[in-house]
Amino acid sequence: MENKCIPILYEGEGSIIQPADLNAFRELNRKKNKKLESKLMTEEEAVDRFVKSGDYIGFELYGTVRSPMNMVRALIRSGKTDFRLAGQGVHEADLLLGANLIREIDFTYIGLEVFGVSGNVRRRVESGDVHNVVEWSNAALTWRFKAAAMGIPFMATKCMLGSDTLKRSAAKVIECPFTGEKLALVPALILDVGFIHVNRADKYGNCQIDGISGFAFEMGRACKKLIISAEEIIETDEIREAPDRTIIPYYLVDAVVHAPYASWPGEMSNSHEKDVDHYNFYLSKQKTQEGMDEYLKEWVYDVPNHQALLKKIGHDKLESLKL
Amino acid sequence: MENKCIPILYEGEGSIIQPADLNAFRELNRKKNKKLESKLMTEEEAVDRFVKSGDYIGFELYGTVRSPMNMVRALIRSGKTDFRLAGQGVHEADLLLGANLIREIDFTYIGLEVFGVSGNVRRRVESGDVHNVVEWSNAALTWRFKAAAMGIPFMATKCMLGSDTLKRSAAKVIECPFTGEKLALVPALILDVGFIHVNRADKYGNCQIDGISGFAFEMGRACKKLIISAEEIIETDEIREAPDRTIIPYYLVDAVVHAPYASWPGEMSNSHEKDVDHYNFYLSKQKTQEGMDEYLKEWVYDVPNHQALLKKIGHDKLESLKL
Amino acid sequence: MNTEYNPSELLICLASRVMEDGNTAFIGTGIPMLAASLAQNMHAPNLIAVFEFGGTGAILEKLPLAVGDTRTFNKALHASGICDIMESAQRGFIEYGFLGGAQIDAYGNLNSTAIGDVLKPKVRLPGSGGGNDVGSCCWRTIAIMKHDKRRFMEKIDFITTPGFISGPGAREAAGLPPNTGPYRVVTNLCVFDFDEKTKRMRLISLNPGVTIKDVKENTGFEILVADNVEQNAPPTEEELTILREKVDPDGLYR
Amino acid sequence: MNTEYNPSELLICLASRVMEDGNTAFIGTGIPMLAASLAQNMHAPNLIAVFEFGGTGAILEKLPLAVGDTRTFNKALHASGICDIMESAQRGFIEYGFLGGAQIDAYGNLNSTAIGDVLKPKVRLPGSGGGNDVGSCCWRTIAIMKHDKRRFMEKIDFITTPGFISGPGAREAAGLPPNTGPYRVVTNLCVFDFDEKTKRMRLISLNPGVTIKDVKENTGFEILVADNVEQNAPPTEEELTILREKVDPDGLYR
Repeated sequence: MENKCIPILYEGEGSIIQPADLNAFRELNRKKNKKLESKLMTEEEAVDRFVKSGDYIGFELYGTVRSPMNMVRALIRSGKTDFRLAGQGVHEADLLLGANLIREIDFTYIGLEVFGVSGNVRRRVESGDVHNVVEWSNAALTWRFKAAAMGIPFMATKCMLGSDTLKRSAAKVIECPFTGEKLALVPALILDVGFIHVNRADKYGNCQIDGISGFAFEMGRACKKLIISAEEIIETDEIREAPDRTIIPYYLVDAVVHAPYASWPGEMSNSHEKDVDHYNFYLSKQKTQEGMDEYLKEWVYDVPNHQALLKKIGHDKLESLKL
Repeated sequence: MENKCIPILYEGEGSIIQPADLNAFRELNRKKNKKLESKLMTEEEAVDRFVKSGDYIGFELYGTVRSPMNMVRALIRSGKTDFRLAGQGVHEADLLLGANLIREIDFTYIGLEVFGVSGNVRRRVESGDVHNVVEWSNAALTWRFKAAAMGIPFMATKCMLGSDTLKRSAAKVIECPFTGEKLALVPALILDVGFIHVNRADKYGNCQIDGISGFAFEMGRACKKLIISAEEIIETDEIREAPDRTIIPYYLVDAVVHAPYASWPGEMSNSHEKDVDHYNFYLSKQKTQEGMDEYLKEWVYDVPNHQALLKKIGHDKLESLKL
Repeated sequence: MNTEYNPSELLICLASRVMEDGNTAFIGTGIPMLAASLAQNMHAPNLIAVFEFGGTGAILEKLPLAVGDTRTFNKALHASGICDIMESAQRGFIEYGFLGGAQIDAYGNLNSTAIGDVLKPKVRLPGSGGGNDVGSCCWRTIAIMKHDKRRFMEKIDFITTPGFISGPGAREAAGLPPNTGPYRVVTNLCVFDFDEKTKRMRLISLNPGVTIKDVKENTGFEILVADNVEQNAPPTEEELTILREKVDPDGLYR
Repeated sequence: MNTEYNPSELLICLASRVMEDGNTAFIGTGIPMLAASLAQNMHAPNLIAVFEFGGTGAILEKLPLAVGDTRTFNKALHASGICDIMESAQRGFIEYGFLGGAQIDAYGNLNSTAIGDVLKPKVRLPGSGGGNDVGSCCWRTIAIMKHDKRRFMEKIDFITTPGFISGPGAREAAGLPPNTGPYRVVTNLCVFDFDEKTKRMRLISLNPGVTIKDVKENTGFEILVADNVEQNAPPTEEELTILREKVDPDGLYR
């Protein structure tokens, strides 16, 4: 047949921090244990077994909601470092940056929502501690997960066209071979380790989320290792009674951590409110590195684990946050 | 920048029966009524208002399960004809072919499941009454809906590569600009009219489906007009109590038809069993055109509407099918 | 009832008035949330609020504090996820989108990524988030901005979210969906629309007590001025009552 | 207990024996459903049955009659939709896939589309359905076939579902995922695997009472024969009992 081709009209100048090898991902998915075996363990054990320095990591959440902060704190305490990050985050990314554990970011949003710019983001990016930043929109980053979840190397979109976000991304603009329109292609993104906090899971890792589910479905299917933390552990019979409520099936999961109030000081839908007092305290501390260091010492490094943290927060406080 | 391009390695020989114009689809979606207004109507009214001869139509279902047969029967009685069909079907496609209303098919599967080849498919395709057949796999057809639902003109896949299915499709094989691997691109597919039967809906068209949901999510978002038929009509308050159960939100929907036993003689999850006696009767009739004509006369043309059909089936029979 | 109001309250009321009953609006954190809730309580009971992480058609009885909090799907019609929402926008389902940023230019382009060179930023900002997606895919975007010369600039440092880019035809040339783009800019001084011919910002109405001169002095680029510049009515007593007693009883925005 | 069995019962038992405990299998309509249910009741209680329209990990207490019926998600671990299933397969999650067809060639390519020229077919068949997807994406596919010369052909009329296509390297050259392809062909006469070097069908075991000559006479292409052709054990009494009393008490397959 004649020599046809699709013009590549533009290529973003950003690098692909974590290139996706879909055939290797297939092999890995093939080898994942499909047996119904308990994966219950502590935060520390999960980090110890499944995370290593230099990994490309990501957290699923919305703002401070449903955020696996327990895993973030365990990660910081573990001493592992030099992570590369899928940067759609708030408090969790802020802690990691404050502890200076991040070197490269696929950046879509890291800030403090209504409270604006984060001191940690500014310090780490402006100083070059984070030495590589590639820009994306929220949708683009999520579609990168979605492509990986679908087992394909890219997704097409109209987003980012005409912007400097595109210029600083690693997307490629093509002319559609069917319609002739311009499209940005965004490459699949496979995490080394993903962290998701859910409303409930069984010990094998079958997960339910109440209400909106953010990007849990997509990211849950785009991880080499997936660590689930759950507000509640339920029996598998309960999963089997309502299988249309399962959003992440067990075979995707490597560890299940039981962690009520995992999102603290953030909130958890249907479970507890944000701890506004503590969050305001945090906001005041993160303004300077000194303050941040003090915060990390008191609330992360000096607290051995999530149970100890809950004790430190105190029963009355936790009760008062309940929905 | 230098002149880069993505090689098109192969193009399927099939035609694009229904080319997708995503900008026109955007305009149409913009104009769709977002107000909460009742869309309750009969099968006949829905067909009269939203379907015209020559339309490209599609049905969401799995085999004889959750099939909007009420809409198919109304369509046949309406006298409208010359449809083009998204061909993932069983009994519903068979009736339409038996009545000789189909001219072109994007064909993935039309058969009688364990009962094999359909007499109607054979007669219509072998005679040329259906004058254009383009081949796809089930996944490819669903991903064509998914692309439309996402608002993008194509989806990439590894499916169909190396087969004659690819050759007789309208897919294009390219070399991935990120990984160099070969991929088939399948074009977005936007239905003129889609038909979906659901477990329950409110009068505005917010829909719930129990258990597996087939391709309802994707197809429901890939229709210019969407006709919902529902086993049960519920109050909107019930929708609002469990918004994570909504699979098709009202603003996608043009008509809501209340139709218990809509799938008869097929089955409906959580509601009723297949009418095996009638289905066997049907299987015997569809073998010849004469038999098929008799069947259509008795069970479609001579039955004015779905209520009359339920009366003809009989209360005792319907009760006996209940789950 | 104290009918004096602060700049936030004014912005909330102005943004609220743009919201249409029975239409869809993509709601971001902060002022758009208050505006949407106020609109539902005033003229637009059937405003379909769409939130980035999956909420569609919520009844905003309590003010959401974040785009993913439980209140964004309170008695909602649909609770899905970010893909469904962004894909619905890309498919053309969302009419209005609300945006903010650190810098804006005459074409409505917005910067929320970096001040200075993005590769060596003077100030690293929080990034696009869903902003670029809203600005790319919603039909009509409304920017809500504090009005000063360091924000309203002739040339912004980084286009995070495209407005009309470089003028007429530029969005289409870039491949963005036709007939989309900036619709209004609402500030503490005034409201702009965009000139049909040049696609540049055009003053159409002034907030109470503000003059055209005030606007020009606080804007870093040359603005167009409509033939008849209207006066924006101050927040009404009804608006303020609902805003303070129902929408934001805790006074987060006072 | 009657230990005589019909050809369907033999096929079901042979297919069942291939299924591995604690692994995933993509189950199509008919014999694979019975085989999966039998396997769950015999050696593979944790066989994860995956059904095209969304069921994963069901307990097959009652025999599903179609790939979308309620029984395909009976007490399942996950009930989603066809995209999730097909994408899981494309992502590499599904080990075994069961296939059927009207014609098969020595490389395990299958035809379920048309007899004769597809553009003017002598017999129009039901089409690919999910067959092509299973054959493209699952790691190891198992074809279940009636064995005769009109079905086992040197050249089939249409490759609906790719096997090894034209031989070694052909799947990879076409762009299909590496290390995938036909694994077994189970027939009423025998079981084939595929020769590592030529990727052609190779006889590895014979059903009770069948000779190599029988197989050759009923096969339209030259077959390879393993060094040690084994004998397939007939259905055991336990298999038959479970099959008849538990899996298929209504005798649909007797």
